[in-house]
Amino acid sequence: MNPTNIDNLSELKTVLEAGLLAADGPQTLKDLARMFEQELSADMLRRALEELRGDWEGRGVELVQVADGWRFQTRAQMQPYLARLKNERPPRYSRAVLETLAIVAYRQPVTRGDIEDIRGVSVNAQIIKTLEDRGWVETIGHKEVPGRPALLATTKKFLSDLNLRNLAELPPLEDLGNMLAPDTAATPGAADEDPEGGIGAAGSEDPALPASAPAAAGAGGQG
Amino acid sequence: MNPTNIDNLSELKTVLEAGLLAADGPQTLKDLARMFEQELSADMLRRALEELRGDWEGRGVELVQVADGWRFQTRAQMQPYLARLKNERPPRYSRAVLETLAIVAYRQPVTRGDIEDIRGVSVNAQIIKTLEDRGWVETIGHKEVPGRPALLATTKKFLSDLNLRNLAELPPLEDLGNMLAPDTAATPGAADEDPEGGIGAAGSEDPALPASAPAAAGAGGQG
Amino acid sequence: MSEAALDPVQTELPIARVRGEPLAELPADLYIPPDALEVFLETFEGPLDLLLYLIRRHNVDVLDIPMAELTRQYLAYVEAARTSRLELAAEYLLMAAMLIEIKSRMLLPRPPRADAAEPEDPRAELVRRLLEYEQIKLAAQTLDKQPRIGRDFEPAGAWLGAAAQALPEVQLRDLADAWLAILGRARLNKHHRMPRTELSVREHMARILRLLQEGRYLEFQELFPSSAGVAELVVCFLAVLELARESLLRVSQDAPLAPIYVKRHESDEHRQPE
Repeated sequence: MNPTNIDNLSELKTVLEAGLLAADGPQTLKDLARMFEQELSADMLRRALEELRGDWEGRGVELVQVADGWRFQTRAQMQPYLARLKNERPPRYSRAVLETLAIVAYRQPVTRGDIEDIRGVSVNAQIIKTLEDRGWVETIGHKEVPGRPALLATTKKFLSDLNLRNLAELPPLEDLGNMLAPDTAATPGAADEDPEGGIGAAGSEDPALPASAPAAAGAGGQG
Repeated sequence: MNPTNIDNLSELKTVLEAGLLAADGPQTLKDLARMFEQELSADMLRRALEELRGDWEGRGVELVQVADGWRFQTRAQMQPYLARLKNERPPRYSRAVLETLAIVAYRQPVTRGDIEDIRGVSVNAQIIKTLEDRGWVETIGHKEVPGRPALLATTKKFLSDLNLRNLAELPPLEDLGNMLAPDTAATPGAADEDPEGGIGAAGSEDPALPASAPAAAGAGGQG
Repeated sequence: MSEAALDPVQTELPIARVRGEPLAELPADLYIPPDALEVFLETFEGPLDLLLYLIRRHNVDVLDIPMAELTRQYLAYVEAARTSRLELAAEYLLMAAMLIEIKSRMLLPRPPRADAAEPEDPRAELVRRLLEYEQIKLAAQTLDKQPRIGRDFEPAGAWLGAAAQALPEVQLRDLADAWLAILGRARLNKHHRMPRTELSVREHMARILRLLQEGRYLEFQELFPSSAGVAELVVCFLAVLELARESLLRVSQDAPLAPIYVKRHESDEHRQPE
């Protein structure tokens, strides 16, 4: 009896699972087939992988197919835990990114021009790309004005990532307006310890602006 | 609702599983506890880990506890498959390297001179470097004799890489009694040499012997 | 402990007898050509290893080694290596000297010890070293059989998911702060008016634009979620009006009471509703 011969689907899945978990990167069907002495059709392997994927549903790790093959990877929901395990302080978005996001969220659909009008500074394309790459902002059409600028809106993923059912659950503007004492804007913000920091820092083109976030202790990503 | 709070055991297991699979090496209970915002007792974590270990029974991968913590690893039965998946062959160590490793493991801390005494040959610096590069042996101090030779000991990684939790789990040293030629006991000619107390006490006089080899014959030494 | 009693002849029949002397002491290995001898000697980790081989080969009691015989055999190897001009580590020669010394001490009466205990056996130290070495030699073999990472098992792990490149976290608080910052600046600059539209209206505006992607026409009613309550219907209607006001939407009706069609306001209006 050959040790690398496989008799049934469940055995096949066991080996595939071990192989994928032991491998360093994504494995193609061809890579995976190499594990077995007997010839296994790509169909057979694919079926086993699909079943395996199903077996892992609801876990913190999932089997995914990426461009260069199959691999196990942690689910996005595990990220907060994993970040704490790795003891990394989560990076923070620059103020420019956060403000752009806030404008898209509260004023959607908006064009880049609208965002620039509201922020009073030009908006780096990188900022919008950062938000698009994150899957939080998308183009939902174009405004029929010269240049046909893209109309930006927030996505469902944005809502679910922020634990919201709908946009109405965003902190209401009225309240925010009331919270804003007339002179707050001139107060140097406490929450601005890293104006340049974070991933989207490319867009912090307004370093000269007075930080105006009201005290808002410990805003954002705690460690 | 805090995203890194855990409500039940099954959720806890899901996170532990993802954390252990995402981690780079074995994780201690302390490492794992860091993932959660709330305080989780070591007992609670251990219980979850034990359950998780049970969940993985019969799979190609198992959850094990080694010297530096818990980790997932493939079962031995998977190795024929994995060997075909892997491109590189694992290194094979020469007898010189293995004997040097055994001396460091069983007699630590030792100097290079001690190793030479036991093996009866000079020890090539490359041999020790091979073990150091593998992360199995390290210098933990210097002996206060002329030349202040380095004192070598095995690392936690050595134990973990050999699937051990501590030095006491090293395979016990061969009982010296077994090393006698089978017919010796009956040989009248051997009578005037007491096998219990005599010259055969080699090796057993080392109180620091980690694995406490079933205290080889007569620790009486050559007194 | 007579040397005779422990002569290898006891356990191994002599190959031949030369002038009445058994010829068992020269191992067959010695008659192999020099390059083979080199290979043979290379298999030993040193003099202790070679001695152990000789002892174990003849099934001799380590605790009562026949020194004369062992020394003779050992020297035969060393000599064979020397005449073959094989490079032999200095340790082999040192061991040869030690063996000869022990052998000669065995021939002398042992001096009585002060404490009247057994006189020290001249072989004691050699035996101690042999046994210690053999113990380590066996331990090395056992260690080599111990399951080893990368050879007998692999660490199992998963890729850190896409999200695992430590993406910045954003809390609602951050958004609120960002918005407040904007508002604050707007007030400071005075020249900005922040139009206030219900957020839910904005949400419907985005939703309707999505519905109308790719130049699609929809009947007016289709813009309203079927499950919507009165309040939501009103909000949705406001969204349509707001979109029309902002020229993002084109609402058309061919005749009174005919179906109302809605389309995104785009320049390519050649497509007609059915």
